[in-house]
Amino acid sequence: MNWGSWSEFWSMGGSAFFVWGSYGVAFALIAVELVLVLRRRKHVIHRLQKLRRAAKATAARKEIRQ
Amino acid sequence: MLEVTELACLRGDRLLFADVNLTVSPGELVRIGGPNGVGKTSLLRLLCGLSLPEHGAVRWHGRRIDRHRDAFHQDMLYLGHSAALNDLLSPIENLRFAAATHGRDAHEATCEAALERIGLSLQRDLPAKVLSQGQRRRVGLARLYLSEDVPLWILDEPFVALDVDAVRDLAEWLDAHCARGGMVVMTTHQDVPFRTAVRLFDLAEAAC
Amino acid sequence: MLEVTELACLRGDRLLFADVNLTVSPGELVRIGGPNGVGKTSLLRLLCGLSLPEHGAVRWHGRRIDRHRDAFHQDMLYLGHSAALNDLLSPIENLRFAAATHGRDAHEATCEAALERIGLSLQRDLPAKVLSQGQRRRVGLARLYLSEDVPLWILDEPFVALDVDAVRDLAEWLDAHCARGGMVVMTTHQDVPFRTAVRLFDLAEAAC
Amino acid sequence: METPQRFSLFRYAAPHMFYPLAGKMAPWFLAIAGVLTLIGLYLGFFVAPTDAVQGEVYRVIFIHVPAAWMSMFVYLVMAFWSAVGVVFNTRLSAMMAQALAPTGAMFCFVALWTGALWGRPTWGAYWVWDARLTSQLLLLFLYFGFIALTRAIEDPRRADRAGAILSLVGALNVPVIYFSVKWWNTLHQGASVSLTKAPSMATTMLWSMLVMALAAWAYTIAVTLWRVRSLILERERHTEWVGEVLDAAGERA
Amino acid sequence: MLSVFFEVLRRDLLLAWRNRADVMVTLAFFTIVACLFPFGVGAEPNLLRTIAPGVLWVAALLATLLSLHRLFAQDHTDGVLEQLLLSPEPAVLWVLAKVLAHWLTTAVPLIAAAPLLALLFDMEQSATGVLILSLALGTPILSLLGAVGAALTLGLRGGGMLLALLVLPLFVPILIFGAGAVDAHLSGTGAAAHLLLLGGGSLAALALAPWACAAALRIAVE
Amino acid sequence: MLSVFFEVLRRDLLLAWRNRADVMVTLAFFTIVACLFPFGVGAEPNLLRTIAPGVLWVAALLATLLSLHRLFAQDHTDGVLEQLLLSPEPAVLWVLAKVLAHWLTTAVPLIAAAPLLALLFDMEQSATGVLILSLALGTPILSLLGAVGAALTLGLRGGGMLLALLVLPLFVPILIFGAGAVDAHLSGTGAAAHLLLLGGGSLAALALAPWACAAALRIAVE
Ligand code: HEM
Ligand SMILES: Nc1ncnc2c1ncn2[C@@H]1O[C@H](COP(=O)(O)OP(=O)(O)OP(=O)(O)O)[C@@H](O)[C@H]1O
Ligand SMILES: Nc1ncnc2c1ncn2[C@@H]1O[C@H](COP(=O)(O)OP(=O)(O)OP(=O)(O)O)[C@@H](O)[C@H]1O
Ligand SMILES: [Mg+2]
Ligand SMILES: [Mg+2]
Repeated sequence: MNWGSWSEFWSMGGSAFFVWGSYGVAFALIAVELVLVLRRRKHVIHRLQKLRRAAKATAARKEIRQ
Repeated sequence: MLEVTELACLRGDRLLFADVNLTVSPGELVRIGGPNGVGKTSLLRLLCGLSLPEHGAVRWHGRRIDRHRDAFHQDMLYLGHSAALNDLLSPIENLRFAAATHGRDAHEATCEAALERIGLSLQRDLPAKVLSQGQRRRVGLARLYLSEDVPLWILDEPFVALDVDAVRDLAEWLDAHCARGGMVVMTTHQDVPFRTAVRLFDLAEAAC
Repeated sequence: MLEVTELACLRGDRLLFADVNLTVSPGELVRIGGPNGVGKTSLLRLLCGLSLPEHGAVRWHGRRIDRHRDAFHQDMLYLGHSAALNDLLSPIENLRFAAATHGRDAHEATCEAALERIGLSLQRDLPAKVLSQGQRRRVGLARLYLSEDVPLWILDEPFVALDVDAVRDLAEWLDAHCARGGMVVMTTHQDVPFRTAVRLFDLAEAAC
Repeated sequence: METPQRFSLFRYAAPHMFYPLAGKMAPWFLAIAGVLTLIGLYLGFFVAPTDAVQGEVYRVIFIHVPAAWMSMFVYLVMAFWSAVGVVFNTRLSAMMAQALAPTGAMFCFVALWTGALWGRPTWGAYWVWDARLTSQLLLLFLYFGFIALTRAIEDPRRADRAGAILSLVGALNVPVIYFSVKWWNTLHQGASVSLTKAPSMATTMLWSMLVMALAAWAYTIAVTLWRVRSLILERERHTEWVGEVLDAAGERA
Repeated sequence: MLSVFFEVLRRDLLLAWRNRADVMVTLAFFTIVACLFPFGVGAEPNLLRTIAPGVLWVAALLATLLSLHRLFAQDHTDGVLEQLLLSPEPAVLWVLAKVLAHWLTTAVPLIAAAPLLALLFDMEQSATGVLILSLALGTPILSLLGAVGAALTLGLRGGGMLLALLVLPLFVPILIFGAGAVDAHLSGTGAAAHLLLLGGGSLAALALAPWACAAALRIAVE
Repeated sequence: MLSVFFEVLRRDLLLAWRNRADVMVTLAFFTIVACLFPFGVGAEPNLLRTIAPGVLWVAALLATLLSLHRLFAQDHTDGVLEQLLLSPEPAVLWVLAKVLAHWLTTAVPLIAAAPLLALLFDMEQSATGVLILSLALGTPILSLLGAVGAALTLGLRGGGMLLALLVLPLFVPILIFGAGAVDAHLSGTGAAAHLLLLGGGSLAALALAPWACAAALRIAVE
């Protein structure tokens, strides 16, 4: 084990900014990407469902006209 | 012979039309009808291979046009909403360039005759950008007078912006093309009298 | 009242027309006639002050329009060959912007009603660039339905690319404008039936 | 004998077959990525010893190097899929290329960012014009170009084809860029520091780096599969099976 | 009356938002031009630090220049400009709105990105501050004068390039004072005089350029 | 078949001639960018001599880049491109003709003007020769790769800037070898290797780029 205490761990031998800055940004970006990917899927499904309903409605209207 | 089978066209989120079936035989003049925005221009662009269909196929003499593009383009002439003129070139230069790049007869005299015919001899050497709306359109249409031997003409609203004389003249020329066994597929909202029996293909029926 | 006196127009080396005299009074529908390239568009652009005449003057209620530009523009609406739409904005946004920048009523509801009227409610939120030729034209014309109280309408080929229903509808609206004392100056090559007596001003006679 | 085998190979190239498969696999890969990350971080921070020269700051390496590797590899994979799409005219491959791009760009940025933060204490500057750093920066631009182009084209089918052309042209250029930048750097004797003077690796360091790299792999696969599912739905929306998927999703909601 | 100003401003900002790629890409151009230099002149850190303020200012100037042609071009081709000129409201108002929108969507991102690029060239922290300040005070002049150039060359063939030819000589003094501010700061003489001149220039341009621009636009549509 | 090639080449050269302003202005841009630098970085002769090859190459690269967007833009908006794509002749032919016309009308003037600008930066005579040679061998790659970028971004909003983003990373190697050739010559190692690589790159681009370009154009009009 390298660290005597948690505070020693967090200070990273004086390089806390550089080490945690690296990991922090990296994991933040990964988190953001995951959120974006899931949100995109929700958006796409929502949008396509709306289109599908609209298409069904026009098809029905056309049926009635004929 | 142009054959269209089960054609469907998607633009953005909207399926414009589906299951369009159409056959055009020599001597026929087909007019694609339908209100604004029904998809006439989109259909013509599919017919001439500028865009790819969502479903279905277009065949020329039994061969798919996307597989035998060059042979099809040899037999086809398309005029769209725009006149395809370069603004800096004169009518005669534009005409010669169009003919030459399509491998057609592009002699000075032939082009002059076509310009004469559309009544632009006077504007022969003006840059195209100063022409009036109707004159631009006429230069675009002059290509028809150089393409007697091209069997299939696909024309998008050819009569727009033309004055009455020009409309009459063009209608006669289309008649003549059909009479010599050519095919014309076109759209127009104007009521133009043809001698040939016009076959109306109402796109509104195929619209989704 | 619009008065045109001794107007002459020079384009490049060519004097298109000279000595054009024309008066348009309330309730009149004037159609500028003449073949392609005679100078109709050039004349309309002179009338609305977009270009300056070689000779002669245009007066609105007795005052030269080049000296009292803002007052004249308050009373005038011009629609040219192009529909003046931004391709990225939707029809409704384009319409609102046009109305707002001309100091006209630009409420959402008013614009919606105009769009409804021209049959583009479905396309309300599409970017204008995907509209068809006729639909673009319709959005341009929708401004007419927001401008009842603008006395002078100057329209360059308003019927181009419109389908039959739209042509009929627009003709009725122009009739209505004249009936309520408005003035319309327009060009068209198409044969459109109006209820108002159309005064034909044949530009070919003034052409040089 | 041969025909059925080929059939099974190409079967999953059909979007409607691939869609459910991707949906099933993605969570597993994400789980693997999570576990590997935890192991890697544990090894990196608690097992690997302090570096004699650099002290603790070297621990950036466990995110820096996997990200750098990943960013380069992803671009090659993108080009591979584009080539497959152009040659075999399969729709799925272009979608794969597009689904990979954002993750590749993300890793590329992470490599640059962590490298810059590492550079400050070691070289005294956030940035030097070292060959490897520079080619990494250019790679980021290539990613941005690809993403910007495919976003700028609205019609998805057009975007797919344009993206394929671009990534192929770019991939042909990647080695050219890499070697020219290297040559440029040696010619100019530019940065007085160089990456090749890496801290001598302890075995534990190497292991934790490798574990983190594997985690990045698993993560990339998971995210790409998820993204490609959305792309498939958009492009196939007029097919029967997408309709069923949508209806099923509607019932669940 | 002011409603025209806000209406046009709102629309142009909306268009910029719809067209985010455009804005991002101006920025990308700025970045790339700045990044090209080391490849051309070599990676020697001291040399790079010396030429950094000049290179960044030149890059900002070129990026602004290239974005200028789209200030009126779209409106000109689609006929909206004609309609704006036929509006009963004074033209200076909406011209000003368009220029402001242009500045907000091109110059501001450049200013925001400059510190990052300064890092690439390893510039001093305080010098970076002066660079930012000089860009903030100088870029409005670029947008205003550039708008006049854009209006004058509107619709002419080779317009984009002609524009460059017209306005670059006008931009030289701004470049000199802008890059000079940083150098003056580094040499210890202080950048105050340079910055004041840039600010004064901005105000003068603000007072005069819109009128010239409106007049030029009237000529362009004729 | 070849007649299409010559017909398009002739037309594009004719248009360039009608449009002389455009060609002159590319050149003017090259000159002005090169001349801006002394204002930006200060007039110290040694410094200027050091950065001269780099600055000139960067300027040439930017000038080419900016002229690229007009390679297909006009034909696209006025519908000529559609008609060319509907021609029964192979598209690579006329694409090649257009690229050649572009190179003749933009790169060649730049190459001709370079010695003069080298004089401004007080470059050595023999180094100037190498610069010219490197430009002559390198600019065809710029035109060919650039044409692919221009075709890919055709008709997209923000196209000009997007184009810059796409092709600049691809241009970096050319810049490195181009400016590197002069440095290598000056440092005595000889420029032969650099020049050979540039020539080889030109041939490779000539063989591949037109196909990519034609495919991209088909996508653009769809
Ligand atoms: C912005 C700055 C940096 C960037 C863009 C960058 C980029 C890269 C890249 C692309 C690699 C993978 C190369 C390969 O495997 O061939 C790499 C590996 C590596 N980098 Fe960095 N780096 C940066 C800064 C640093 C710094 C400051 C250090 C430490 C002093 C460093 C140490 C390493 C090490 C040790 C490797 C692994 C080397 C190997 O596997 O052979 N990097 N970096
Ligand atoms: N991205 C999109 N999303 C939704 N609808 C679209 C999209 N792109 C095009 N459209 C629609 O597709 C249709 C295009 O029609 P097209 O231009 O083929 O019409 P047209 O029949 O030629 O009409 P016109 O008579 O006016 O020329 C329009 O109704 C347009 O609104
Ligand atoms: N620089 C020039 N030199 C010579 N003639 C010119 C020049 N500029 C324009 N013209 C001519 O001026 C006329 C312009 O006409 P205008 O556009 O007003 O016609 P129009 O009556 O509206 O025609 P259309 O019915 O076709 O719209 C054209 O005949 C054109 O050839
Ligand atoms: Mg149409
Ligand atoms: Mg007209």
